[in-house]
Amino acid sequence: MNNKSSRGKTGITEKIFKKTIDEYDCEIESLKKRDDYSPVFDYFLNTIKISLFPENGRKNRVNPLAGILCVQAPPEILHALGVDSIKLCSGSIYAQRLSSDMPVLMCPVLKSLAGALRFHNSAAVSPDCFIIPTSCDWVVKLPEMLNQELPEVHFLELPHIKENEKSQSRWLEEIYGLKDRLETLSGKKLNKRNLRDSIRKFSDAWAEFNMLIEYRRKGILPNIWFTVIANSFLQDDIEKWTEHIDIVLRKYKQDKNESTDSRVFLAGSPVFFPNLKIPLLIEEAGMHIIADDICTCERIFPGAVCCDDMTIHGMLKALSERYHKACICPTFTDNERRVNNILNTAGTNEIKGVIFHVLKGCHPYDIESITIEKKLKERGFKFLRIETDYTKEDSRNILTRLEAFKTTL
Amino acid sequence: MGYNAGIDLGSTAVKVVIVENKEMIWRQARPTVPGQEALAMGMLEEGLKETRKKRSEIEKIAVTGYGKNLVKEAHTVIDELSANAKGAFLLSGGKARTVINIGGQDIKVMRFSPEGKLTDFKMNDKCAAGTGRFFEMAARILDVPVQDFGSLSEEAGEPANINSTCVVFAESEIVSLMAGGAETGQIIKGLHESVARRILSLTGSTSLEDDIYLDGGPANNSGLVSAIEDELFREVFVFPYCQFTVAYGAACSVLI
Amino acid sequence: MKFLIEIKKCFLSLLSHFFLTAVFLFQSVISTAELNLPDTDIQSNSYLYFQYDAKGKEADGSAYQVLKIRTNNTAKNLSEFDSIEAYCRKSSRPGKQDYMAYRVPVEKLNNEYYVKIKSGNYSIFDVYVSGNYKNNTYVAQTVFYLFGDGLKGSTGKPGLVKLPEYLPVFELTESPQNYWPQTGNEFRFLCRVPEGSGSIKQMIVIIDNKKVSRIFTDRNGKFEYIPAHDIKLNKGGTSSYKEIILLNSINRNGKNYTAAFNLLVHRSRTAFLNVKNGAVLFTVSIIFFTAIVLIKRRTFKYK
Amino acid sequence: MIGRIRIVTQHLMFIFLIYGGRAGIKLGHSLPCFACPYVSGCSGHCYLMALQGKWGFEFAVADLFSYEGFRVLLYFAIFIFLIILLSKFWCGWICPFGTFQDWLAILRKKTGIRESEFSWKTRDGLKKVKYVLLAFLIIIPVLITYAGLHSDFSLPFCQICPAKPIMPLFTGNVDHFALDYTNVITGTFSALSIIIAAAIIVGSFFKDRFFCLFCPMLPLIQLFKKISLLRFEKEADLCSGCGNCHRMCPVDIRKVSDERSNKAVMDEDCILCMKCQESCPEDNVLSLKFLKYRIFLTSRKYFIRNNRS
Repeated sequence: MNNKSSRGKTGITEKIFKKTIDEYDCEIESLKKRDDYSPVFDYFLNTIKISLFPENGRKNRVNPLAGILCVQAPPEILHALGVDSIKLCSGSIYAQRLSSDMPVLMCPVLKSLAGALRFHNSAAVSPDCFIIPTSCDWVVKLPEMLNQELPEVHFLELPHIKENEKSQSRWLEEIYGLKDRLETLSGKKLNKRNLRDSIRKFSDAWAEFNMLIEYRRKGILPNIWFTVIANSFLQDDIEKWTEHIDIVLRKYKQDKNESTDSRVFLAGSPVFFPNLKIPLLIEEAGMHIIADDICTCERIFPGAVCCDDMTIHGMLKALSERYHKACICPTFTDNERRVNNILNTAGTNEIKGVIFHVLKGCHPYDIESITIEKKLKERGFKFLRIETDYTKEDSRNILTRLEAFKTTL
Repeated sequence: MGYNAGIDLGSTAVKVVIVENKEMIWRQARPTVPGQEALAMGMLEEGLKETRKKRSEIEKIAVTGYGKNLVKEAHTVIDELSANAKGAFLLSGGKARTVINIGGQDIKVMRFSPEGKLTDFKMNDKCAAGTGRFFEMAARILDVPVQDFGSLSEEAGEPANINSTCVVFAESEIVSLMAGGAETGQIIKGLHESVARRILSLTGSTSLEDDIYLDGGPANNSGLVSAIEDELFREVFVFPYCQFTVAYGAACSVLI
Repeated sequence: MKFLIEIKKCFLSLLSHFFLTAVFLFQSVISTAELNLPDTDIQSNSYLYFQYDAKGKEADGSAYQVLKIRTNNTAKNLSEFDSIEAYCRKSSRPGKQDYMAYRVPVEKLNNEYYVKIKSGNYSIFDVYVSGNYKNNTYVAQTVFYLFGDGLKGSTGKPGLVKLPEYLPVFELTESPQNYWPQTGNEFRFLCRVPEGSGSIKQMIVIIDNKKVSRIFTDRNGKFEYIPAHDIKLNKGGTSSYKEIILLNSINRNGKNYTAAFNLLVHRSRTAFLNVKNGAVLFTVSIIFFTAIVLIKRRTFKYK
Repeated sequence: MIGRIRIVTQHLMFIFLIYGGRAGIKLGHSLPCFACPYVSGCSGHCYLMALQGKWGFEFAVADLFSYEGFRVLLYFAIFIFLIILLSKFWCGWICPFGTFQDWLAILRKKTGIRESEFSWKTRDGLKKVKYVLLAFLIIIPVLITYAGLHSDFSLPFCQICPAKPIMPLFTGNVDHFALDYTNVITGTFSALSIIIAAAIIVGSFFKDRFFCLFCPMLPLIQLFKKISLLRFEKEADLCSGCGNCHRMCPVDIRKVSDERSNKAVMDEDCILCMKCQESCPEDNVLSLKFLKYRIFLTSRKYFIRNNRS
């Protein structure tokens, strides 16, 4: 498997890699044992593993592969240029072992990712390019911490102010930069037709995904499967993903609304497979996650790109605005709309409580939890902040809190 | 009128109470051991014997605490925080709005509505700093029983300066303080202050509503109570049987 | 090649546009050179004519026009005339006329005689005034439009009378602009004279009390008159006008009949339009602005 | 969906207003849109002409309490009534000159040329131009009447309005493209008119609704926004700020996307084309109401249906 790094290191890497695969398989197995499991989810459970085997992502394909982190980089451009993508998030505890040389207080997502990238680095095939918007400090310093082990990182400098002309055109510049980078990577030229088609495909995917969100809102689709489907976004071909969502939708079409009580909103740091600790504990405590604003779940992609000016510039501008202006990642200076989103979603879906998930070391979310707590409590919502990481030792403690939280609803 | 039993399977102690119409007629606490559900049931049998009641007279058994799902005989399983709120509210005669529970592994700060319903709470993470465990550790190093902590700290003068609330770090700090010739009482006083600070950091002194009640095993420690009072700038009340509030609350939750 | 030359010509004339318009200001006489025809008996005669005076709108929305009655000969006072009578005919358009008319009062103020025509709706008026002086009969005539748009459409049906037969009248048979007579327009007249007076073969054009030219009838017995463009009118505003008096005279039974028709003309609206130059200017502007947009428009720079 | 209804309406109104007079339709002189009176056989006139001339301030001051004054007020009242009834619908759905500009924009899209953009500062600066024009078209007629300004300055706005040369083209009349050598004033005005027409044609080709950025009718309509039966409102709390609406807006109104608290987002430049509503992917954010009846409310469902490939 490895021809790049030295032998001794390989041994450990390989062992940890196997452990990680086991971790994924274990989680998949336990999900398959659930009562609400259905074979329609198999596709998503399988694709979710692709990030471990980037080479699987382009089996029988000649397309270049790009790893993509965070939700601000428009995958439409990748797709238009025929670049395959994998989502770089990682929820593996074992992968963190490979990054134990990094700061202790590092955000678990990035720590896990750093480990996983070391698998990639030693894998036969690794992504040709990493596309990383500078959404937080950990992300910015990641390649440095990885000691240039990454082949090629393309940063997109994310302007932290949204509603200002300078930053918008700054971000557009970054999108143009991404386009140029991907054009050299793929050897193709972005043209009107392929970009338009790509935008349409993602719009369609968003439309289907949106139905999925609706089903979850109604309590038809269990949250955990929604999370799995959302997590598998961009791991495989977008059209296939859309098709399989359609299959899921058809399965649940006949189901009637379940009037669920203890409906909660899950906000905060990313939840990524196989770290489904928080959603599973919430479920165990007898609550139902009806909505979330997590960037690996509901917010996985903004979709809904539309533009009047169908030139390349027009479409790139539309993409740049759509992925920047409405993004409610806490990295932005003014994020009032994030609170508004929670308030509105909770208000229209009979949600009384908001659980705010903070991954230890995930500073933007940590910082924002304070203001959000204040604002939500003002409006009479119950709020529970849970700060945790990928380890499972605190499960009992969290469960105690969740159970008590349920009684307060 | 029947009787109810409340069992609190805590991390350091198992507490069992028998309640007759909101009246705690029997209580007992034992350290947690493996097989705590059997221990708890044994304790209940003991209690029945002492109060000369029959098992059939117990209408309901309510269980709470970390091990709450282990007891098969349980009629009701209730979470610790709700049980605690209930218990504290009833014991304070409906006066309490805020309760600080210092347990074996965690510190919980609860606030409840005038009707005694839990509205909001804070709880520490997996770190056991400032909990019962912390005092147990200190007792072991200082070779003084935990029960004496209160009186010792009251007699002491200036508190020793202890910066760390972490069980691991505080241990080495205590050792070095002892080596430096500090009196045991001073060290204990210092420990109390550091724990009080830890509690404060969890709650934020301003967000607490009067009246503040303290419960959980360590609340028996008068030194700790006064340290907390100093830190919060407010009077803090302690329930007479502060260790049993949760078990009592669980038992009472069945009543209403 | 020819096309190119044409374009070039257009372009040059376009460039000279502002120059030319400036020159207009200083030109005093271009087209209306006075014709110094020898005086004839007609001109030496006195005549009665209308002079357009105040025009406006009443508060009720009806329009009015005041016409002063003047004589060319200042020596002859109008008060010496007997039986000054004014008639008015309303007709829908030129050429469709009957001889029924109604009397309008001749008013007198400060030794000035005038008639005031009022209309509550949109109408054409033929106004006549006749006066006798010794052996001579003088007729003044004019045609104008009133754009009344008032509450009262018309003030009932006036008692119609037949125009006195002896009146020689001008009949404007063809006028290209139906309400806005302009210089450069072609006006055709028919002169009707009282029975047995023979026919009128010529008339005289008088502008500013000076004889300008003499017009003869054509084969159909019509007079054709094209008022020349006038730089003064051009420089004036849209509503500036000039009055041209057309005069004819006949002798019948030893009596002189003199008729003066007052033709009010505005400056020409179309004579000075140049679509070709406009089109060139337009094309040049289009090219110019397109170039500006293409050069100056914000290009998104990324490099 | 709405876009299609709008295009059909625009074309019907175009035909109706340009050729309707030939079928004997007379809508009067108070239309709040660019139905140019210079088009022979048009069925109604732009109010700006009445305002500058016969039924405008010039006469209103003199004879306000007469029948003539009454007519001035009547035409003004009809104008207000039409605005109250349809507000900016006149601009986005009826105005034939607007439709003409939309054709140019369609032409641009067909040729694949990108739309021009203004910087925010420039765009905000342009807003003032229409007030300057409005001031001129009110002041000059008054100056003619009371200060002896040359009467060739009459109808100053019509004389430079790009609709005057362009709209009569649809009835085969090219006269207004002529240079008028009558005198310096007419010459200058006619040259200006041709140059402005060219500028607006080029402008509207490269930028949606370019003339609407300067149109003095807009502030007049805006005056009656408060009493108009049509309401365009934004529920700012529900807005995700995605910017679709701003991008789709032909007149680049930023407020509709960036407004965070105020309900009233119908900017003076708004032409009620409803493109922002069509492009809004969030539920219930932008609503258009007639009295209390809702004409259109944004919804995600509509957005998805409208954008399905």
